[in-house]
Amino acid sequence: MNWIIWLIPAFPLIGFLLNALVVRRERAAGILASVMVGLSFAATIAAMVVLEGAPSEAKRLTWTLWEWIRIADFRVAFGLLFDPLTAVMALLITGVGGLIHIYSIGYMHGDVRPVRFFAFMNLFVFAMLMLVMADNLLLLFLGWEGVGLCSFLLIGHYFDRRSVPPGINPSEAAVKAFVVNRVGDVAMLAALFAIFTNFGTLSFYDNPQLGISGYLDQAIVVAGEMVDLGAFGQLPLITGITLLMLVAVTGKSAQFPLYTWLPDAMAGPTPVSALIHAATMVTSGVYLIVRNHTLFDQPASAAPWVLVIGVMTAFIGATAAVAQLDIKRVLAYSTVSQLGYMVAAVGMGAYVAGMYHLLTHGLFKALLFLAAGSVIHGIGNYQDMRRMGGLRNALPTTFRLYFIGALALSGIFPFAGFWSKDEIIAHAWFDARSPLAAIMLILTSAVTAFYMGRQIGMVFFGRPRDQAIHGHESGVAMRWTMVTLAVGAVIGGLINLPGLHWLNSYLRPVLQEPEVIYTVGMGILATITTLLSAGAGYLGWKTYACDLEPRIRVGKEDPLFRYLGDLWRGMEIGWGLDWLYQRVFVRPYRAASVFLSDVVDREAIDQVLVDGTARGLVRLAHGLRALQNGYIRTYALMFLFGVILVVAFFALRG
Amino acid sequence: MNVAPLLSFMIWLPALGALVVLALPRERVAAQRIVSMSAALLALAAALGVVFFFDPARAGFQLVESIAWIPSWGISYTVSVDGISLWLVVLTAFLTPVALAASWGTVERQERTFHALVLLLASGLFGVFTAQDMLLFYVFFEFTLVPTALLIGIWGGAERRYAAIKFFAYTFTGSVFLLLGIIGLYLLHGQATGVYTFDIATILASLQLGTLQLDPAAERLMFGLFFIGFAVKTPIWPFHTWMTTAHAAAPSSGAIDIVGLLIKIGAYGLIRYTIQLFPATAAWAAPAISVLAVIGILYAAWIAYQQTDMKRLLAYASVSHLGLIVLGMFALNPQGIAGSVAHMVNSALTTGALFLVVGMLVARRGSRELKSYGGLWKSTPVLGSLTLILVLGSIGLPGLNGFVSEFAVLQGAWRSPGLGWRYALPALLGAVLAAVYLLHMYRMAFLGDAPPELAQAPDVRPRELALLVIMATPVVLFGLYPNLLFGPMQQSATQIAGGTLQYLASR
Amino acid sequence: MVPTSYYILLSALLFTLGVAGVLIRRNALVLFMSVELMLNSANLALVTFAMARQDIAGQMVVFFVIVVAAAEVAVGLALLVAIFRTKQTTDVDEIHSLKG
Amino acid sequence: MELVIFLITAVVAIAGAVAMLLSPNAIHSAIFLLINFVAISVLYVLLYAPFLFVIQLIVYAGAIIVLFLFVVMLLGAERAEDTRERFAWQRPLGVTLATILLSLIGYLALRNPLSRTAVADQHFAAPERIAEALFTTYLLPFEITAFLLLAAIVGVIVLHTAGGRELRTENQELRTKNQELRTKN
Amino acid sequence: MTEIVIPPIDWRVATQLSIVFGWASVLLIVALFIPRSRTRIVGYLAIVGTLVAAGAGIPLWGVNAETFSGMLRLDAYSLTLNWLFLSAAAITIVVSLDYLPRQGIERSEYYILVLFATGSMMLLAQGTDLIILFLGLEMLSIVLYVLTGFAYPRNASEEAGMKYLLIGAFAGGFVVFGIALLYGATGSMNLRVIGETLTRQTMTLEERTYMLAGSALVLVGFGYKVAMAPFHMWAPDVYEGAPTPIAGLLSVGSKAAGFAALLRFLVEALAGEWQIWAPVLAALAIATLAVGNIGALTQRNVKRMLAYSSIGHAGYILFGVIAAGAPGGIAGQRGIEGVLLYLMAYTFTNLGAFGVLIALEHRGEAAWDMSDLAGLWNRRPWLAVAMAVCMLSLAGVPPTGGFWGKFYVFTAAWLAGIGWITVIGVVIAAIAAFYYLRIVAQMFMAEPVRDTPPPMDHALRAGLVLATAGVLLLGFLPTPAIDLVQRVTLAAAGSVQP
Repeated sequence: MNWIIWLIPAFPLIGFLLNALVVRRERAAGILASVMVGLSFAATIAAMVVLEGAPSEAKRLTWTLWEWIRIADFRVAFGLLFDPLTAVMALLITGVGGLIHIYSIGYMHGDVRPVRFFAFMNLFVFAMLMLVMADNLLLLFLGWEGVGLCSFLLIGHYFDRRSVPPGINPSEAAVKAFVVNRVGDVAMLAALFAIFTNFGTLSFYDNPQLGISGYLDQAIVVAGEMVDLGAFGQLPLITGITLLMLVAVTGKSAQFPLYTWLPDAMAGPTPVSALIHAATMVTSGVYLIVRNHTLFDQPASAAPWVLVIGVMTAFIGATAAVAQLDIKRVLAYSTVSQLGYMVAAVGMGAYVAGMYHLLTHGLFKALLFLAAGSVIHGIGNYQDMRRMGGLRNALPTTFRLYFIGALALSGIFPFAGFWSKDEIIAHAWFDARSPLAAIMLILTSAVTAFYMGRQIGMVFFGRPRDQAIHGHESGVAMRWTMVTLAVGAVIGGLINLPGLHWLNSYLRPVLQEPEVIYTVGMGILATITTLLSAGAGYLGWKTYACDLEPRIRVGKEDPLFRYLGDLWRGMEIGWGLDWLYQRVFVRPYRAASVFLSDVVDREAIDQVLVDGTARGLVRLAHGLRALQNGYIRTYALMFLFGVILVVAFFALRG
Repeated sequence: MNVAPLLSFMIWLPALGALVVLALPRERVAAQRIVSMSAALLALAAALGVVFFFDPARAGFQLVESIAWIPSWGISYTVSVDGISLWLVVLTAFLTPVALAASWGTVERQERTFHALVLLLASGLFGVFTAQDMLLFYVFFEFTLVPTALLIGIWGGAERRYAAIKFFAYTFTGSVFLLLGIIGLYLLHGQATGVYTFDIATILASLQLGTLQLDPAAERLMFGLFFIGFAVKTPIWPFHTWMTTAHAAAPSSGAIDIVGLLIKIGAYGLIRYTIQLFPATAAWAAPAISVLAVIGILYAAWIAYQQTDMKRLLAYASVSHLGLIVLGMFALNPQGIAGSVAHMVNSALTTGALFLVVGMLVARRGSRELKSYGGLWKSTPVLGSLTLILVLGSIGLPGLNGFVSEFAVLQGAWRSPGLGWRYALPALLGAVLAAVYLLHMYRMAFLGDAPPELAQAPDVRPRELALLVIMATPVVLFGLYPNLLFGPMQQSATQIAGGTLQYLASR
Repeated sequence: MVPTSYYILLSALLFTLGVAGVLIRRNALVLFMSVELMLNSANLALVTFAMARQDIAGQMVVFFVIVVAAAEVAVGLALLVAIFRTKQTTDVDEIHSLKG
Repeated sequence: MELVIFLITAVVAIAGAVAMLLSPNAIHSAIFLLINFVAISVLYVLLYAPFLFVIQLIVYAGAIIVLFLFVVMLLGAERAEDTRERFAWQRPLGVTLATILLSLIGYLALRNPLSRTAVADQHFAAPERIAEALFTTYLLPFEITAFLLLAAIVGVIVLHTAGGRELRTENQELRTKNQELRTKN
Repeated sequence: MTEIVIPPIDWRVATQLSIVFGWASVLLIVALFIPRSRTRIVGYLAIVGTLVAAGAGIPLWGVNAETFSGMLRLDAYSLTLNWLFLSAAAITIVVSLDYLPRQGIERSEYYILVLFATGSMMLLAQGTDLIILFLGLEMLSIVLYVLTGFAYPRNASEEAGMKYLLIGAFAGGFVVFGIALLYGATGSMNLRVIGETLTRQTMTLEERTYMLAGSALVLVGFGYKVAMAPFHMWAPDVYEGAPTPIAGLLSVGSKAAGFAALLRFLVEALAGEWQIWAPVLAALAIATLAVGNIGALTQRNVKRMLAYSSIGHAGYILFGVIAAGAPGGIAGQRGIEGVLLYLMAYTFTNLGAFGVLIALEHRGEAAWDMSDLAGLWNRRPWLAVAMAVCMLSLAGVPPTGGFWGKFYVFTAAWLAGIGWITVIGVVIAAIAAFYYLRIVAQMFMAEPVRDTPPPMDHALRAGLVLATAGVLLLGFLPTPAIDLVQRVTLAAAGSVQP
């Protein structure tokens, strides 16, 4: 029954091909796409059932489709792998993905290019599934880049618009997403090269079908190897590889300092943001680290750096989210921040916790995005929160669902976010012995609650600020998908509830992580955290829904600007990394390109060296022709000159 | 096993077709098209026959045909294929009918001559890729200059005459050194063994058996002479300006041949001669050459971004690809060499097809300036999608052809003891830059809002669709099943790489 | 007895004078004369060597040289006359339209 | 005695050559050249070349110089050149190069390998010997000179009868056309 | 009165010479009986003469004999060259048949003079005595002076004739002086005897100095004939001014003859002094290459460009000449072969190129500006193709005859141990390709400036086909030509049997 696993990615691929080549009508496309993802979901369940039957020592299903690349000793299989880790991811992808597809049927109704949209959505699901199901790094990379491509395509869905709210050029944002991702991808490739060079394989585990051995089991073998960095001394090989992977993660999972593409990615349709830029694609970095955890478990690995990056990202993202005025941008920065949690978790070795948060976040962030989409959809495609206000009456269901999502995100007991986030914080405090990280994460949690409170206050409370906006509730398909997700957001914590540790045990074949022993200290920590969050959330709501509400107007500064000043500005532009990159990379790159093209290439190499040689010869030719002046006596003079030289040489040598 | 003079058939058929086409009356365009296309297709059939009879399990030259040409000089007409040349031959056979079909309706004057020149060029290229006699190789190598220069000069764009002459003079300058190298090797071999021959297989055997032992200085001199010739032809940075000029001026349908094939003969020569014949020196020179290659990758990619002329942009893209190709072969391991050859094929396919796209765009708008375009994906969705596949293939998206060869090349470079990550890592940055310039181009032309002139631009016509699909099919196919490409070249690449192993091991 | 060197020296001197004539004079006629002077001095050297070697060959060559010189002068003067008809000059500096 | 004759003749020959060189009048030049030729013919006698002595006088002094004089007078070109020099460097450079040449050949002359020995056979180049050589050993060159003279005669005839007025006018047109073309490009 | 006994003469040696000179003399008389309007008949008869002479050479293949007191030799070397001269002459006459009446300068003497010139060239190839070489040189010169000035009273033609004559006479003076010195040193003018004297090494230092100085001066004489720098300066002016077919003949026949004599002189007489003359010739070869090709670079006048190019080619042929003298085995042999093969390819190519120029020339109108060639492909495609083939051959692009010539001389030079010179050679070849290609570009890529060229005569067409076919045949199937030249040997100094 192992073959069943290739059905999982096959369905979305078929959906993509049919939608791309055959289907022409919106409804058919939407239904086809949803059905295909649904079938994929079903196949995942089936595969999980099959997986249960596998022996516990090697709890994985593999299926090699064909040998992908073979050059001498370099061999890579086009092979699929299905183990508990994959299963969890695939479930999230197909499950949440399926819901979002269904939601999109309603959301994308009347869109300019719905068929193309659904085709690309299916392609994305396929690519994402390839990412998590690959049995080797190269195939994983296929998915890795594939999701980047789909992200590019879907962000650029409105490619013919010059600007979508909030003032983003979709085609530019799409290119930016792809290019920034590429930076990470390149590091990933480098990691691949290093791994193959040192392990001689790219397979995670032994592939019996082709006789390729796996590298994850050999991690310990190369633990002591060093890479010569010349003037910079030496670097342990493992450090190098894991560092490169970390860079890859920062790109794909929108970590500091490469997160800048994610806020701009909000130029895509909202379901895209929900699926790709919240629930799935951006989590692939976390998956990558978890998959390669044996490398990160080595003493010399870059895991501490992972933690640092994660914590920084969590904090930076959260603070930036505070200052956003666009409903989706808040969520985008929030995603950055939450991804930071996950990365921090895997950075300190709490892989299950990371995965746990990945799953719950997938549920509630998807919910939030969809609800935000519902808001946007409901008020006629406005995204500026300053134009909203008081929408809880017009969009009651959406408001409730949004509120659930916000509570989950803020980590309020007993919503899903509470459990997963607190597990990370607890891990940081007790196991990783990193109180600084824990404090930062707690602080971030408070900030998270604050901006969610702020957002809810701004959007749903207060008075309607724009008379032109009349909200209406979304259709059935959209509403019920949101409800389904909301259920998940509420009870999602169950999957790894303290004491039950379902996820922990399910992932045990992959992650031999001890179950967390809960202590009183943990309870205290959780209580403090939750109280802090609740307080901050209330503060946010209070500030924006009541106290300062009259000051919120389009064209006016945000109320908090008065207190925070330039700091606010910094937060508003996502701590200015875009600004910095513009100056440090983009503009110099362009300027250098102009310089290289016009000065170096055209002038120096082509004009001076190449054509210059020709011109020099021409000048020489003119000189020569001047000598050829037409006067016989000059010719005779030259002649005599030659005679003297020849005779002198002959006579004097002889 | 020599079934029939399949290779000779393949080489000379296009030339014959060219003569027939020229003999046809000027007005009978349809007949000219039929004749030229059938010659090209027959050559393609012959090439496929070659593939059929080729035994991928063997390393050496296969399907050898040999006739004495100038016996007193040891010059013979010897043609054969090995794993390295096989796909380049097929590529030539594949692109020739495409180039011909692409010219239908776009070449306005002297169509007869155009067909004849394309066919002559095809003959020359077949000859280059199959000749296993150094002098025969040189004859074909130089012969390709003539039709190419004429193609550029007669049907090219604004600077066509300048470009044609520059192309000819520049690459000719390079190849005269090649001639010297050939003569020198011939004489050294003759003096050492008493056998005066230009046959590569014989010389190779002598080198491997040690009957011909070159002292390092002589070997480096030979290597240098061969290298200069091929480096200019390839072109390796900084010898690339002829190419960007020529490509900018080339006609779209002619350009596909030039991009696709002509520049590959330099790279092919680098493998066949500099590396295969002088492995020790190749290993000695590999770091220096690789530096040039890496510079070329980054430099060209960087410049490409700034180009407003789509053809120039693609020309720089080609230069960048060629840097990768050269880096791969000088990794001197099977991955690098096989990847390098595969990248020749892949880059020819994607870049060539993109040139076709540019031709189609020009047909719609009459301009090659990127600024004149925009939003085309809306009005021409099929063209936009197919172009996107080609662009992505060129960027090196996994699952498409560019990736596998790029990966193989870089993997080869990374693990090569002579190069290592110091070379591969900067080269890898080229992948970012490639995404930057190609997506920039795609964005400028196909995304964004459309100028009013393009709002009603017609989508692909059946002929265009057929051309693009034909070009895009291998792009996907090779991406998913690259062993089709790598399979036959396995043995040859391993064998060639084996030559350097001894040297590297001793270091 | 006059040493052979004297003759050769004289021949060299006359030869040089002939050469100088070609270089510094502009009248085509005088140029021809200078060439004749060169040939004559060469002849002198030949005859001298013939004498020194007691060999007739040198003198035979002189004989042929004289014939050649005569033929050359004849053709040269014919050309000169032809040019004079169109150009009305024998100044070689006046004929320099072909150049570059 | 011989030396005296040699010296006098040599001085005359040199003087004749120099005068020919420097004389602005072509007729004078021809006369001075004649003097030089005669002086050389005297030297031929000293060098036991009686036949060449005669030939020198007849062909050079008689025929060639007369031809020169005839042409000079026919054309009236005795003062064809003005004294202005077009290139300032031509004459000094010419003289310098000539001087170098002279020193080179002079150096050779002084390293003369053939010291003069006593003449064993004063008639080694008697006219009959020459005649014999001419028809035996030197038969081929002799025949060749015949064709050479024939060719020269044909040439001279050609150069004096070809063309006509028609070509002459064309000649003018040709020049203007070329001129136009050059300026156009 | 002693009786003069004419020594026995081996007429085989002089067969071709006798036919050419005899036929020329006969034609002089025949021409008197042919009306002016039918002058072309003389041309046809002259062609017949060359063909007969060429045919007469066939049975002589393999003969290696001397006659006329060792002054004239017939061997494979001279026979090959004779054929070359005869074919050059035939093609020249063929392309002149139409040109002369079109230009209004048709006279029967023209064809006869071409025959005389051919005969003189053959003398240069066959002569083994400095006297013969001198006479051949001078006769060739005198005939060519006349032919150059043949378009009299055209200014250019006259001027060219005068320049050629003055420089030629000047050069002649040096040659005679050189012969005098050589004679003084060795006591002989026979090349073989000189060579033997050298090999015996019984020379005193003074004699050797004399010998070398004399050789230098003789070398200068040949150098002038082959337009070797710096004795080349007459060439561009003379080529431009001469009637176009004569420019063609000058560039191939006269040059080939000069090389024939130079090669024989250096190999048979001076092989022992290779160490001395090789560097000098190498330097001169480089100078020649540079001057010729760089001078041609900016010429808009195609005829003049071809003149400069022909100077440049002399440089390449010199590579072969240098190699030919190299001591020890194969290099020398390859050098001789290279020179011959190069000359063959070059002869056909240049005659073809000049032939195309002839086809373009209207009466009284110079048609050799670049613009005259513009768009020729559209006006006269076959002319353009012929010219392109010739240009590519001159540039040395395979598969044309010119390529094999270059290939041969480079190989020879490499074998002779002067490989470094070939590096300069190839660089300059690349520069040269530039201006040859400019012509091709003009013909194929530019829009026409001038109107259609004059209608083509059958004879001219035949001549062009002949020349172009020769170039291509030599390119695709060089084997027969290579086999031919490989049978040619020149005995180095002292080793030949009388």
